[in-house]
Amino acid sequence: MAKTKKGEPRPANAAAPQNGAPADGDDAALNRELLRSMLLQRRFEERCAEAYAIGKIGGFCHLYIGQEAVSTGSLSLLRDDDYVITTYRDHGQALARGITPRAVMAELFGRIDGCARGKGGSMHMFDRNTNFLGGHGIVGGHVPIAAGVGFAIKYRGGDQVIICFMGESVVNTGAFHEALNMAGLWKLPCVFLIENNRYGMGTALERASAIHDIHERGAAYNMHRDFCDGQDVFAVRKTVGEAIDRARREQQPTLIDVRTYRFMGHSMSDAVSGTYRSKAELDEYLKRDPIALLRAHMQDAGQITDDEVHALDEEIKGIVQDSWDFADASPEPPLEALYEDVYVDTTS
Amino acid sequence: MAKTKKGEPRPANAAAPQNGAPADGDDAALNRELLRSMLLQRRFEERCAEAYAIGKIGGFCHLYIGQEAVSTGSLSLLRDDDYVITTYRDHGQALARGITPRAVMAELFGRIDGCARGKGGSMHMFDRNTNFLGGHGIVGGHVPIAAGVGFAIKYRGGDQVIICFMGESVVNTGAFHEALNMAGLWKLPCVFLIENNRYGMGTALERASAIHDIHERGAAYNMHRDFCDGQDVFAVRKTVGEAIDRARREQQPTLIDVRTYRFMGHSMSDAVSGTYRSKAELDEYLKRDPIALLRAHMQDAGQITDDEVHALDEEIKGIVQDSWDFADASPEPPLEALYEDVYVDTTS
Amino acid sequence: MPVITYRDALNQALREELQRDDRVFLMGEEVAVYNGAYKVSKGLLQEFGEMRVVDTPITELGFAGVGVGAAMVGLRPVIEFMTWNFALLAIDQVVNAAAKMLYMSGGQYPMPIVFRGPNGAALQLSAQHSTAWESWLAHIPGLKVVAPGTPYDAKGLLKAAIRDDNPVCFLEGEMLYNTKGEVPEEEYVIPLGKADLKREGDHATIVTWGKMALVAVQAADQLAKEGIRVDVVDLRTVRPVDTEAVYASVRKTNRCVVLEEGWEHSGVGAQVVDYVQRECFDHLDAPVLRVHQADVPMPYAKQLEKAAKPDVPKTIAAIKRVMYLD
Amino acid sequence: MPVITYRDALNQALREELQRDDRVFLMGEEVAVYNGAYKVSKGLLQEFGEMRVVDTPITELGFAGVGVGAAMVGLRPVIEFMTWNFALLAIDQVVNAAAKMLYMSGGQYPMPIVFRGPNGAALQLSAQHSTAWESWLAHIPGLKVVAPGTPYDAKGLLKAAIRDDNPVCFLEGEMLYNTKGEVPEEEYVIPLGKADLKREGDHATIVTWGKMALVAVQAADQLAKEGIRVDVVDLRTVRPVDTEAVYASVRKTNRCVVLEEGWEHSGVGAQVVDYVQRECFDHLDAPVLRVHQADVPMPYAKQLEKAAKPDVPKTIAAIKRVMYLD
Ligand SMILES: Cc1ncc(C[n+]2csc(CCOP(=O)(O)OP(=O)(O)O)c2C)c(N)n1
Ligand SMILES: Cc1ncc(C[n+]2csc(CCOP(=O)(O)OP(=O)(O)O)c2C)c(N)n1
Ligand SMILES: [Mg+2]
Ligand SMILES: [Mg+2]
Repeated sequence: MAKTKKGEPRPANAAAPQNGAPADGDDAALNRELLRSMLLQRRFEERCAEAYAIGKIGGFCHLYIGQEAVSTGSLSLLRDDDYVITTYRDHGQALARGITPRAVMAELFGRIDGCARGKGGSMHMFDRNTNFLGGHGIVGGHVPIAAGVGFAIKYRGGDQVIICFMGESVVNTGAFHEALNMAGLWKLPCVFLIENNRYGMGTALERASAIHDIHERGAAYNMHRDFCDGQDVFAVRKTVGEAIDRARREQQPTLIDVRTYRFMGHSMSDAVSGTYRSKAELDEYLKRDPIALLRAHMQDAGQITDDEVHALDEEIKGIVQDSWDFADASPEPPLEALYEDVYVDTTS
Repeated sequence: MAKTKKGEPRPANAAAPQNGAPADGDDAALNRELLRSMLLQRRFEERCAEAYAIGKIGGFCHLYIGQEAVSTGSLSLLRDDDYVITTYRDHGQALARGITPRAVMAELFGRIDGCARGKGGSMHMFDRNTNFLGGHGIVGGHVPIAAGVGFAIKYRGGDQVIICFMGESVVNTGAFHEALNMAGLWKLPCVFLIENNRYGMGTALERASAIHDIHERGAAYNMHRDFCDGQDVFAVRKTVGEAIDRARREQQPTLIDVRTYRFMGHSMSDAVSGTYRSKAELDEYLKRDPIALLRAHMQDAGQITDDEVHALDEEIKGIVQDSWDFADASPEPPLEALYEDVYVDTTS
Repeated sequence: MPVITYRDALNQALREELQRDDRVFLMGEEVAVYNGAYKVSKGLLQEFGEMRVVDTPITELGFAGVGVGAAMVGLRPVIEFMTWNFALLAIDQVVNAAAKMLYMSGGQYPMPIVFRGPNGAALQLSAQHSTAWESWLAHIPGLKVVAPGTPYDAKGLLKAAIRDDNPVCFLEGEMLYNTKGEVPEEEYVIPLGKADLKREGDHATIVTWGKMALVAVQAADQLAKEGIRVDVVDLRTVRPVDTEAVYASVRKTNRCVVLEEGWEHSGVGAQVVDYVQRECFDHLDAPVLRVHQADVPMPYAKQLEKAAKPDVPKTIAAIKRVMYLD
Repeated sequence: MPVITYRDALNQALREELQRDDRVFLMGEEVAVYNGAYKVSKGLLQEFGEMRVVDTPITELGFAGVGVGAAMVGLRPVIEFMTWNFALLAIDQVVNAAAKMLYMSGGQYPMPIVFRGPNGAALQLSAQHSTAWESWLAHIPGLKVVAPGTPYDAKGLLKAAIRDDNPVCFLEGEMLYNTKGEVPEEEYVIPLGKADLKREGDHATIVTWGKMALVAVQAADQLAKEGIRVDVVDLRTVRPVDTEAVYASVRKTNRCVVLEEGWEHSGVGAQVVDYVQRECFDHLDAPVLRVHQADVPMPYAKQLEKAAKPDVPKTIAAIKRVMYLD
């Protein structure tokens, strides 16, 4: 299990405003944390692509590049005792939630120090310390699980919330529907956060969903609903912040359509553009790189200099290199591990 | 397989207006057909209850009493080459569609002359002659199948439609959601007809669905939606008629909340009232018996006399008695039948 | 000792475990207001309230997933499927989530959850409502699969299942709910994975579980009248299988029949045969035979259904065949 | 004879059947615009248009049901699951609808539908993406279950599956798509339910199917170098099983190993063991042994995954054990 190690970057949620109020762009310290978190994900994923190419990472590997404002913006608002659950495209949220880059990279390398002891891999990041409930590979499958966490919070009378990240394809699955109906019916403290990057693999949203403003599905469950610009970390914080408040204070779920874009292919085996989306479209979206947007804002507001950006970037590259080195040095799980973790031998 | 036998009542769809226009209450001949169809279902189900009590019918048996205006009203509008699919609560639609009472009763008795050769039973009425695609036992399971029939109609460029009957609980299932999204997306000629009798077994609609105007779920699929009084056969014909037109002419699906009530328990093993609904509530609904309402209308309009009603009732009782006698005389399937119908041995 | 029904034995187990541990809750269709479709949860809503005895919409996939989520964060859900037939809709949560969560999280998320409900055929419920699913469930590492045949076993095993920190699939029988047997007043728990010798004999062995334990015992009693004495090894748990109990019996009797409710092809019975032929090869005086459902979907018609189901005469015939008495 | 990949063989089969019969259509996630997640349907959208090569939303349960409905009214759907792991969400339609429809309708509604897609593990796809499902599917009467191991078999069997008027589950292999073999130019169809003797020998028998046919052949070739000659009986269809082919081989060799990709407990391998011990009891010189996946969810880490999977060395070891050579 991953433990936060000294000298590794703290998660952005350290800076979460106590009252959950939306951040405006004026808080330089906060913005620096947000930038750090997003940049860490970016540099990390770039190295993942490299590691995948040379066979250090195997299996399916879905990169998060382009969507960093979504994870960072939303997770920066959570408390440590809140919960996070997501799909196979989970590196970004894992890092933004505060699993160490070392533990995430070691997991990707299939090593014993990985946050799932090398058993989960890219699609199945788990970390009990940060209430990071996975990394799930069946599209839609984790949405009822999120409702179940919401149920448990309510059962215990707690005031935690869970953020459930999902791709926009998920809204067409039966699992989504069944879960959201229960969440709406029982008033569960869940934030259902759609990372709407416009494509499910090669299928454009419009070719898969009968409606295109997909947060409106929330109406079918008497659920609050909203949408926002997923490339603007402030917009994400505002919209998700309201939903978190609603969940925490009123135990009301929300469905949010966070509109973003992935800059890479669906997975490492998918071309970046050419079949189902054009280079021109991609180029258009690249202009709204969430990191570039935040940096520009900070520079305009005099919150950071070019030199500082460069220094931050170098620092982060160092951290990512360290995670690589760490992962590379971490042993493969011993053969006995094959038969471990199938069952626990405890009763309660 | 059931074939329409001479001397047995013709299905109400014989009287379907060519243009699909809603019937008003003035057409005496039509109304008599509607009354006949509804009365047949009522008397048939009453005898089923009796047959169940003495063990001639086994398994689960879900009666249709109270809902007859829904089957009769909607199926009176279909063409012979249209399709019907429904749930386990299927005796009413089977009769209204024109499967002979003999074939339905023999099926209930588990005999070789049953419309599924005694293999289906109460929950699984099938009849290829009338395009009656079953009787399905998994709640929600038949809704994607209905979408598939709609797909096939479109695939072939035909102008048929399918009516898919379902209980109101079905709107909470994943299967419903997945099917309706595809029907909305692909514009399939389906009428999704909710027989909203307010309870799924012992669970009131309000305790199972986050929204109570359940036809509004249609909005989530960009689908036409409507509701109507299911005790008023004219209202059913009007609303379903519009939906059929839309399906046939524009290949547009519709979701309809037809508000009805069951006058019996969920199945033969459920008390009529007492646990989840009160006697008082039941009594209130009994005042809106669809057959009584139609008869009153016809009497007020001078379309039928008491004597004629009595004669019709006697005739129908005779038909039902005939179906009982027929079923009782029909042989049990031979033991070889056990291994038949598992596979066909043809290829195409 | 009090004689109670299988239904009441389960009800007692649920009540006692709900009382014992407030992390335990019961969820499913009709479990609360309606007291359960088969009345197994009778009275529990009144006693424990609607947060702990929870009616759901008809959303097997959804509420199974709710159970998984609740178990991940420390509750101990008991998820009722009205019947296991409907669990097919939820099977992704049972198999891809519950059974694999501990493993794919590298040991971080145990899954203390019970999925329970009636399994297999009742009477004339036809094709979609009559399937016995233990062979599917037993195939899956990460699950435990329990199928008690008597009130005593039902109570003791359900309590064990609820206390177990692994996901347990608990298979009851609609036709068993009204059967009666002795159940002690004092608390007891039966460990999962232990077979029970329901009859003792030295001529042949019947290996069985769940609903078929009754059939096996009846067959044994009838055979006894003809002077044929058989061991009835009631596995009670089909994953893991108590292979030692099976081997001990077969090494004694040298003949074995496996009796199961479900279909033949790749059934649990086949697995038992595999174990036996592998470990008792030199002890076997005849091939192991199996009794099981006919290889057809369940028909509605009464006598076809009867012909499809395994029963006492078929079991007796198989025993006689392994003894070369026919 | 042209040498082509397994992928292209499947592509040819689909193309030819789409051309031959305009009731045939292909439906699934990414089958059209994307040419298939594994490119099996490459070029078919262009050739046949979007009514016959249909991309779906991610709704396995829904589009499997769409296939069932279309089949009921006379079309002949080929439903692609991106992998069979996701088919768990649709399994209610496969089992409770497709497999039972003919029976519960008393013979009125045949189900000419093919469900196909890659089955079992590829490389490091971890627990939720690596399961081999044939043992579940083979359990179900009403289904036929096919698992070809070579390009030749893949093409001939897929054509047969599409022409069959029964529901057929067709299990491909992600790791097979790039494998190559001879496939004739002229049309051929391989009947379902017929095994193929992939290697001939008289010392022992390997019974296998699907992806493992390759492993078996490699094992056989290696054993041949040590002078050990084995029959490789590639079942190709696991429901129904060509038992005669199995018996003929085992009665010749007297020793048998069953090699399968999936888990042990109640696997198809257990069923083969059951058949063999029952019908070849007096011919067996050793217990039948099995080679299969370790009884764990599939791990991600490379060497753990390797250890979990059945392979050539494990197969050779099993053969040597049934020959008492170890
Ligand atoms: C039930 C299921 N069906 C299919 C897949 C294969 N699959 C993996 S990701 C994916 C696309 C999902 O798209 P989206 O939800 O938009 O998320 P994104 O990848 O864009 O983040 C598909 C079809 C799966 N994992 N699970
Ligand atoms: C998937 C599934 N879950 C549960 C059941 C058990 N069951 C049969 S009918 C029923 C209630 C359905 O209610 P509704 O859809 O309102 O139809 P109604 O019976 O009122 O006509 C339930 C829970 C089932 N058959 N299928
Ligand atoms: Mg997407
Ligand atoms: Mg209802």
